[in-house]
Order: sequence, then C-alpha cells, then structure tokens
Amino acid sequence: MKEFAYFPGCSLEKMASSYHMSAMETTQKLGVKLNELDDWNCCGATTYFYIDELLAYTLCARNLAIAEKTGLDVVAPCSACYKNMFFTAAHLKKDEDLAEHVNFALEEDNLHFSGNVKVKHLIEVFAQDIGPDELKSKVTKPLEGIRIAPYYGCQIIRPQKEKEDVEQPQFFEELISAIGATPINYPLKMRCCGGSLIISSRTAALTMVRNLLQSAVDNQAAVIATACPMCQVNLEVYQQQVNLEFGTNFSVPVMYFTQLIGMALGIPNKKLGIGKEFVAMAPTPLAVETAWGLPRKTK
Amino acid sequence: MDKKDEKEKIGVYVCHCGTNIAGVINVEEVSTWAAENLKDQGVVISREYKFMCSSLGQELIQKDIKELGLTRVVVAACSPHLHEKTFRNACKGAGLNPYLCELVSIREQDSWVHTDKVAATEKAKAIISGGVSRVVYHEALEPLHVPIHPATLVVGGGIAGIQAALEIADAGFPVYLVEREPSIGGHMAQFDKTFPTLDCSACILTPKMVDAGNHPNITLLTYSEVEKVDGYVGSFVATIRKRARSLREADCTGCGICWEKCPKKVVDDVFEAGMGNRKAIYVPFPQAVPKYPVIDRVNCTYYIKGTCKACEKFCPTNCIDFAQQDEILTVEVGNVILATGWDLFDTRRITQYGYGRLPNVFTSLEFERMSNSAGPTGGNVVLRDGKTEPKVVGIVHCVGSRDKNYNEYCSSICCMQSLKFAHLVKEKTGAEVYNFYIDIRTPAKGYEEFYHRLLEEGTHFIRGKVAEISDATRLPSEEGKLVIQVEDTLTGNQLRVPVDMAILSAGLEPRHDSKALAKLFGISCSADGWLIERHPKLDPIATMTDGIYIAGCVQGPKDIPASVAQGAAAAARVMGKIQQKEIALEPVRATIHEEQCSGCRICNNLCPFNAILFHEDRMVSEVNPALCQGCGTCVAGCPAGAITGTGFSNEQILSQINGLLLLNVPKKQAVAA
Amino acid sequence: MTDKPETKFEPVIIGFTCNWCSYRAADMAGTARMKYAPNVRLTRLMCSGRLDPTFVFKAFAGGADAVLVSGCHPGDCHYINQNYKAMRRFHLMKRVLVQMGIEPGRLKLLWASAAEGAMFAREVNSFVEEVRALGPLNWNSNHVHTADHVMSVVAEGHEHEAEVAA
Amino acid sequence: MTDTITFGQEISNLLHAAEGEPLKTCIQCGTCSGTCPVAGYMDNSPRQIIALINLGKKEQVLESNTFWYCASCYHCTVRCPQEINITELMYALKRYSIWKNRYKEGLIGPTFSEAFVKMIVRGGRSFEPVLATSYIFSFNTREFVQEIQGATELLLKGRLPLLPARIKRLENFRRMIGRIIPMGGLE
Repeated sequence: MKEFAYFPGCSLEKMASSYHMSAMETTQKLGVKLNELDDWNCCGATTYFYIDELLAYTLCARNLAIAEKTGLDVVAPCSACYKNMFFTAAHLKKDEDLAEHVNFALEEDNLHFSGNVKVKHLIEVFAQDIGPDELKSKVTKPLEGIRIAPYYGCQIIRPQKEKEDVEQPQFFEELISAIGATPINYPLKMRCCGGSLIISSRTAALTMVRNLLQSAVDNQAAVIATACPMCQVNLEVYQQQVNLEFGTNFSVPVMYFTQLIGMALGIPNKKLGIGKEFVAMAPTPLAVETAWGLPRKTK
Repeated sequence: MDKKDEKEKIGVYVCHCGTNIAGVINVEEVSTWAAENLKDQGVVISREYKFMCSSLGQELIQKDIKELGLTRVVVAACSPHLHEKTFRNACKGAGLNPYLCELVSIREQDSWVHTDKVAATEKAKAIISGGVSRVVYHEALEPLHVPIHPATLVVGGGIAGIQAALEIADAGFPVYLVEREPSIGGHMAQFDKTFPTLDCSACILTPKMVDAGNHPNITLLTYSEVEKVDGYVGSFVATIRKRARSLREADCTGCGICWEKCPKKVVDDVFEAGMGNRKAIYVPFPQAVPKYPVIDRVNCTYYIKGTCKACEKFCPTNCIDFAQQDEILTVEVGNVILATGWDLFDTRRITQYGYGRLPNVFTSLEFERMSNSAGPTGGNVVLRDGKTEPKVVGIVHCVGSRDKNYNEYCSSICCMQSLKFAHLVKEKTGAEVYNFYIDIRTPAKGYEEFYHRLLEEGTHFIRGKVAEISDATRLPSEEGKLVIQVEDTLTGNQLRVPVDMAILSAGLEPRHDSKALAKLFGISCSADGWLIERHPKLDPIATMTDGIYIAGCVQGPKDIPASVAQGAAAAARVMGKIQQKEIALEPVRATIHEEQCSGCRICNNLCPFNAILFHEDRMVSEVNPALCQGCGTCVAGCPAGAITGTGFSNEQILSQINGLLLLNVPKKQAVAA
Repeated sequence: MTDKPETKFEPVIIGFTCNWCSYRAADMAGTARMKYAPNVRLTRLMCSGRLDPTFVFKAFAGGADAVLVSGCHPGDCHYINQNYKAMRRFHLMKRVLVQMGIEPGRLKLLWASAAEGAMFAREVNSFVEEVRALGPLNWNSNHVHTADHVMSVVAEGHEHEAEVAA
Repeated sequence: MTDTITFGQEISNLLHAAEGEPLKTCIQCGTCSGTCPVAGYMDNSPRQIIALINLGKKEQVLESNTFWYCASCYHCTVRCPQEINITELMYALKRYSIWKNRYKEGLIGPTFSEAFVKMIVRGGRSFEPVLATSYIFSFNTREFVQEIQGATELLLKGRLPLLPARIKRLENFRRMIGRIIPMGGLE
C-alpha cells in the first residue's frame, strides 16, 4: 500500500468538502493511504507572494516541515497549494540562505525543513502512482458514453518543472478514458479560469469563465472535470453570474475528477459529496443512470 | 629541476609599443632589472625599444643574435597571437631556429588591463622572468612536411557540396561526392522559387546537378554514407558504404517503367515532406541525378512478403537485383569538405501552434512542395482537403528560432522565406496575407528591396510573436477558421486574426546526426550541433583539424548564395593545398619515449584524434605525429611521464611557473617584487 | 607581514589558460582595455587538457596563493572534448588540496570563450577578492615544503585519474 | 557603473532565483501579451510593462493596473522565448507597490491581499465570510446582490463555514511569523 502525507488546504475543509471526501474514498479503494498533516496552516494561495516573499516561503515551509517529520511525500489536492509547496521546496533546496532564514522562523514551532520532501498533486498520484491501467482494472461501473472535458487549469503544470509538455499534456484524458468515459478535446483546456480575479477583477474573470464554458459546450461536454477547488468554484458557482452578465444560458456540471472516478469505482454518491453542487450532473446516457443506481426511464 | 650544463645566451627585448606599454609600465626599469637579475638564467643583453615589431626593432634583435651569438630570444611585447610569427621570422632571418624565440605578453595582459603603474611594472618583471626561464628549455624544431593526395572527399550533395565538387573537378582534380539520399540536389531541389529574385529553383540547380553527374573528375556516390575516416591531412582514408540500390546501375536506363508498375505506394517524408507519395522503387524527383531508382527495402512488398517482383517482371533491361549487397569502398583523399546541410525544426514541438493537430497548419517545407508546380498539388495553394483555396493566410516567423525554449539563434533565412511565401500566396490565390514577425531581417543584396515590394503588394505585417494558433472560435467571423492570437506590439492591441491557412516558417537545425559526423571526422561541434569553424570571421570554412573544411549550413544557417560561396571557398582552399603538393605542420606534437612507456594505454583513450597507436607486440604506445594536434592531454595524463609535448614540455612549463613566481631571481629583489 | 598592518594583502595567482579560448579572452579583455586586478600571472597551454596536476601543485609549492585554471566552455573545446578531462582533473585536484591542508577555494575553474573578455576580467577580480579574504597561503607546517612531497601526492592524483579513465 | 540603483535593478532584485537583470533581455516580441488571458483588461500589456521598467518609467508602472490583473496562470512564463519569469515579475511589482503604498485607486487586489494575510496571521487558516468583507463593499449593487446570492446558496449547500477554523499551535505559529515580520507591522 502506498502512503502519502496529505495537505488538504483550507478550501477542502468546507467549500470543497466533496473534493476531500471523494479523494479519501477513491484513494482508499485504490490502495493509497492519505494521512492528513497534523495542524497544517494555510498555504497562502497567491496572496502571500503579493505581500512578502519570505513570509510566503515560511508558511509553506511549515507544512513541508511537518510532512518531512512523517517521512512521506506530501500530496496536495489544490493546484495553488501544490504549486506553492512544490516551488517552496525547490527554492529552499537550492537557496541555502533562504533556507536558513526560514528555518530560523520555524524553530519557534520546533520544526525544521531540510528539503527531503517531494510534493505531488493529487492528480499525479492517480496518473503516476496508481496509473490509468491499474485504475481501469478497478472500475466496476464504467461511465460509458459520458463526454467529459478535462480541465487542467494553470498551476498543476505551470510553471514548467522539468521538460514535461506544458501545452498539450494527456494524463487527464488518460484517466478519463480509464473510467470508461470519453475525454473531449477542446482548445481551452489549458487556459486560466480567472483564479482570484473573480474577487479583484470580476468582469475579467467572468469573461474567462464564459470562454471556458463556451469552449466546453461547443465541444459537447456533458461535464467538466477539475482538479482544483478554485477552478471548480469559478466554473460552477459563478455560472449563474456569467449567465446574468452575458445573457447566456449555461448549465454545465463541474465535478472533481475524484468524484467521477468514485462513481466509476461504484462508491455511493453520498460518500463522494455528490449533492452539494449547483448544477447537478444530468444523467442523460443510460449507462450513467445504471452507474448511479437510478431507475431507468422508459421511452 | 636540474639546470642544463651549457649556459644559454639569452637576449631580452622589451617593447614600448609607443605609449601602449610604456604609458603604464616603466619599460627602462624592467629592462635594466632583467639584465641584472636574470643574469643567472643566461640573460646577456636586455634592451628596450619604441616599436620592436618595426623593421628597426627586428634588426636590433638580428644584430644581437649575430654579434653576441644569442642562443635564445625573449620578446616582451604584445600577444603571441599577434606577432609571434614576426619575431620567429626575425630570428630565422638571423640564423636562429625560430622556435628558440619566446614572445611574452606585457600589453594585452598587463599594461592594457592595469592602472597601478608600480604593480604593472612588477608584473611585467614576473612575466619576463617566466619567459626567460621557459625559453631555456626550448628546442630547435623543424616543421613537419606531409605530402598531399590530389583527390578530395566531398560529403553532402546539396548545393554547397555540388559547388565545391564542381570547382575542384573543373580544376582537374578528382573528387568523390558522397550523398546519403538516392539523388544529389539537397533541400534546394525541393524548393519552388528562390528569394529575392524568384528564380525557379529547379531551373538553376538542375544544370549543376547534371554537370556533377557527368563530370569525368567526379565520382558520384549516392545512397552512400561515410562510415570511417583514418589518416590525416594529405592522406585520409575514408571507408564508404554504398547501400544496395537493388539494381545494376550499368544496365539501368532510368526508363521509369519499374516505378510506374510498382504497386506499393509510400508516403514520401523526405522529398515531398509528407505531402505526397512515391513508390517502393523510386527516384525522388524526375530530374534526379543519377537517374537510377532505388528499392526502399523497408516498404517493398517483395522484401516484406517474398512475392511481387513487379519491377523485375517489367524491367526491359532486366537490371533489378534483389540480392544485391551493400558495397564497402575505401578511397584515399588529401582533403575533405563537409557540406551535410540542415534539418527542418520539428514544428510539432511547439504544440500551441497546432501542427499535426490542426490540419491547416503547414510547415515551410510543406508549403515549398505545395507551391512547386511539380509538387503534390501541382503548384496549387490549397488547404489540407486538396481543393479549397485559402482566402486568408497567416505566415508565422521565427518558429523554433530566437526562442530559448527551442533554439536561441536566428535561422537567418526565415524572414526572406516568409516574404517569398507571402508573395507566392498572393500571386497564386489573391488571398489576404498576414506576416507575424518579431523583426524583419533582410541583410543581403536585393533583400530589403524585396521586402519593400511586399509592402507595396499589400501584405499585412504585424509585429508580434504569435502566442498560439487554435480552433477556439468565439465570433461568427471566426467560424471554421484558425484563430491566430497575437499582440500587435506596435499599437499594443490584442489581436485574434482568423485565417484559413497558417504557414509556420520553421527554423533550420543542425542535422540530427551532426555530433556523430563531427566525431567521425575528428572536428568540433558547438553545443547546439553546428560544426565549429577555425575562426568565426577570418577562417569560417576551415576547421581545427587540418585538411577538413566545412561549407554551407553544416556550419550554421545560411541562404543559397552564402552556401554556394562557402562551397567555392572551401574548394579554393583545397585546391591551394593540392597545388602545394606538401604542407608544413606546426611541430607542436607529443612523442612517447618507448623505454618509459609501461603500456598502460591510458593515453590511448585520452586522445580525441585517435593519434595514439598501441603496438601489441612491444606493449608500448606510439603517437602518429601527423595526426597529433598537440593538445597535450596525453602528456598530462601519462602516469609514467613517458610522453613529451614539444613546445609545451613539462620542463618548459614548470620552469615558467618558477619564473613567474620569481623563484629564479635572487631573494632580495624577489621580496621587493 | 608584520611591518605594515594597513597594507592590503596582495595575493599572487598563477593562471593557466588554453591557447584557443581563455588566453584569447584575456587578450580580448586587453584589447577592450577592461581593467582587472594585477595579481594574476598567466601561462599559456595549448589546451586545458594539457594541465598536469603537477603544474598546479608546483605553483602552490613555489609560493602562489591561488591557481586559476581556465579553458573553453564545455562543448566548445578546440580539441573536441579535452576540457572535460581538465574538469575531471580539477575535481581530483580539489580533493588532493584538501588532503594537503590547502583551502579548496584557492583553486578556481573558469570556462571562458574568446569573446568573454569582460567576464574573464570580472571573474579574475572576484577570485582575487576571494583569495584576499582567505589570506596568504599558510601551508600547514606538518606538510613538507618541497616539490618531492608534492609529487608523491600528485602520483596519487594520477592513480585516481587512471580509475576515472578506465 | 552608476552609483544610483535603477528602477529596473530595483525590480530585478525582487525576483527570486533570477540572476542579473532578466528584464533587460526582453526582445519585445509580445508572446506574453498575446498569451495573457487578461491582457485586454490591462492598461499596459505585460510586454509594455517590461519596456516601461527598462525605460525607468517608475511612475507610469506604479499607476498601471497590469500586475493587479495578473491571474498567476503562468502561461506567459512557460512561453517566453527569453525565459523571463513574467508572473514572478508581476508578484514583485505587487509587493513593490504595497511596500511603497502606491497603487492605482479603486483596485480591490491590494486591500484584499492585505486582509487575507492578516487573517492567516491571526488564525493560520482561511475563513471566507470575513474575507468577503474586504472586497464586497466595493462592488456595485448588482454585483453585491449576485455575490450575496451565491454565498447564500453555498451556505445552503453546506459549503460555507460558519465558524473560522484555527490551527492548534497558534502561539508557536504567531511567534514564528514574528521572526519574519515584526508583529504590529501587519496586525
């Protein structure tokens, strides 16, 4: 059994609790153990870096140091948390001076970070550690016929870490294929959802959400799959506001990839937090109805 | 270090170089100091003079050599890269072996880079002391003389190679022209028009190809590759694999019945850039030289399934030979010209430009084939469906060039190529054409005028590197089109330009195997894969290995006129060498003292030029002086100290270090320094 | 050393340059009249691959406070790849220096192309400052101050190299 | 060599893990701006900001809304042909303008960021309802109503916390921050 330290991040406590629930359920079913970090703190999203770089590194380093104590690699389900932790770890490893400053502060909480933690995004655990083949073998209720738009968003793959493909990655598609659904190819899968601009620059962000939804709908997506709570909220919760703002009529369900995997693994909806969303996933194809345990409609 | 028994008579000459040296260094003081303090080393005379390199300065040295019987000379002046030859010749003129003269630099490395006059003067003393200590251990040397074989090997049958081969052959010397593909012609044979004059490429190239094919002095070896090169300037021996064409050339008339009858169609990725098909037995294009086809054994039905033989059945001269074997030839040549050309940047690497994903994105080579009237679309500019003419075309510059994510260098031909494309598209279809560029570079004769012509033709020029090309349409006007997303940096506007066709003006890259080529011929190759010339300005076609020259794009991206000029220039250099009949080589070489050699063979692997031979019978290694380039790595690596490097011996260097540290100077003065 | 405490320590540095790149970089610095500290005295070799570790130890034994080894950038060697051999020897020499009680910071490796005069000047300056900070080479008195001793250590270096080459 | 530090050097110094002045290597190709999903809303495109910094036009840069519109999507950064980390540059400019207390009027970004950081410094974790007060009152009526509607629905779906979450070792945590920023600076 593979084991990871798990940093849920603030959003997963309430706003994205369904992501947390489905992450725990699916990983358990696939033989991966996630141990929540003891007394973690907020990663700071992007805002720490606006105010004070050193503070930002220190707060991320606290979580990394807690993870290091467990001797496990740490997994973050939120893209922003992941990016912050990944690059904090990378910078601290490279920059001794920075590490010294940060560790001086960490002493106050009896912590020390020596740079020996690998940071992974939750979707990397599915794509690399579990792998699409293994996932496929565990699927009991394949989501046949459902057209899913994989939405990568920004900070899972950008900025570039090594030489991976940052423009047309395929791992999300492979996971969707593994659960029997059809991944759709749409041009905006790598574009930004607006992130925190939804607060500071509303019109800009709503336009970005609109473009994304439009691109998915144009390519007949039945549902958009995300791997980040921020993206999920922007694409889903703000859908109504997009409709009001632009006179559109979007009603696209936006689900966490773990929820979709959970369905295919036969985990009951309730355990996956399904029911908390604004736009319910329309059970159109018959296969889904069976998968969800819904009564078949007779035509 | 034991001193030599007989004391040398050394003359020291310190140059003022006007005020270049004397302005910072107290030349008189240095000169007097040397005369007094380096006496023990053998200094018998020390002089200073305004300009040592002038004829008067040289005569001063020559006079001392004759009158005082100097056996060694140290000149303290400028860099040896500037005047070493001058002073060596001066010594030679006075009857002293030129290699007994040492030039030490007190200008570039002292007076020009320091401001503290005292410190600079002290440093000059140390430098001269180093030179004096070193020169004691110099030996009289004679340059090596090697005869030159009159034949030349030209590798690569593109325009640069053809030009080089023709020049040499016309001068009456034999040439072996080796080409990997079944026909010579190279990339130029694929083009339609050439910029800026819009000459038809085939019209100007074909006569040259025919000349090369028929020339009595040229041995054409197509479908062949060089596998091994031994020897050195004057007498290289190249091993060439002549791949089996699967037919007897002597009997073949090139009638073309075989490829007409061949039932197997293959996508032609090489000549047609994937835009068209050929047969399994084929000539790459109608004007191919030589005219004989080859059987592509990977795709031929007979080689796959064992049946078919349609070509053999229909061949009127019965020349097909399925059992033919590769031939291995060895040829002896005096010089080599490498002209292996370039590969097109793989535009798939820039995924945001959509090549391979979005059908109506084309590469530059694809467009060349498309606009060529002998090409797969008969010269019609059409979309991937093969029939629709585009109404709007976007041409993207700098694809894969000027970008640290791919290649940092400018590919130099893409601007002009893009302008040519813009003209051809407009001429053939009347479409609106957009050029997306970062800078327009037109630095050759007639190029800027061509750009002006394009401006007058009404081509749109947008200054901005294209961010992405996608099918993400938003507005009705974008429906069914490709959208080019770019900032017009001149106005700061964000543009979404809908086009029917996008052409990626891809950059030039070194051949994928250029590093292997460099290794094969023992020359150096830059980190990005272009072969390195001896000097970037003054010797762009020679390499650091004597007798090996480079021409055309193998040295770096360049256009047709420049490739032709380099081909001709390389030929001229080779002919000059051949005319000399023999050449003199700098005697900076390593030699192994057999009695000290333990036969450990460490040096064998250290040598980059394979100049060290191991004699199994005597269990000792030996340096081939004609192959040795004198780098000295083996000298430093020999655990037994059995190797001496002429001109840079351990004694010379160690003694120079002592000198530089003023260990050879009486203690009192050394402390003052 | 005791007479004038206010005088700055002026280290003596022996520099090894290759004929094709770093010596020309030094020439270039000169032609462009770039100024740098006069503490470096250069020796020319045909290639950094010629650098016998003996030279470096000889320089230290002879009173140099530091040694600069320079050559063409990796990949740009005029003798194809001999600078990589210099690089390997450089790392071995560093190890040997430590064994001999010499601060490894007294040996510096610098890749300089013929066009990098400015960089050469800058790097020489910073190296001089680094060595100044280290102070005069104060060889541990336990170590015998003779070339013989140095040679025995060098031989050890060669053995290492033989391993690497094999 | 000048004695005074240029605006460009000042900004380069704020870029972590950058050597020298990367902005000087900008070839003004416009890849960043062409890529940027928000460039249309910025008064100067990212490319223009770099040009302005290189020109030393500090006032014009600080008056610009460009960096407050950056969504941190890093798309420009992965595409820049000169490998300039433009997103980090935007962070640096945000920090610079907050330190200098100079930013374009009417921007929500700076206020929100400060509120966010204060909240974390107090409790160690994020709490959306408090956060909302930092920006919601700057919205116009229509936006305000929409935002409240959205929040109410979130609350009904059980997706908004009623009480702020706090970390356990809060005292240690605050002392830790004290070693980075003297308390009172942000509190």
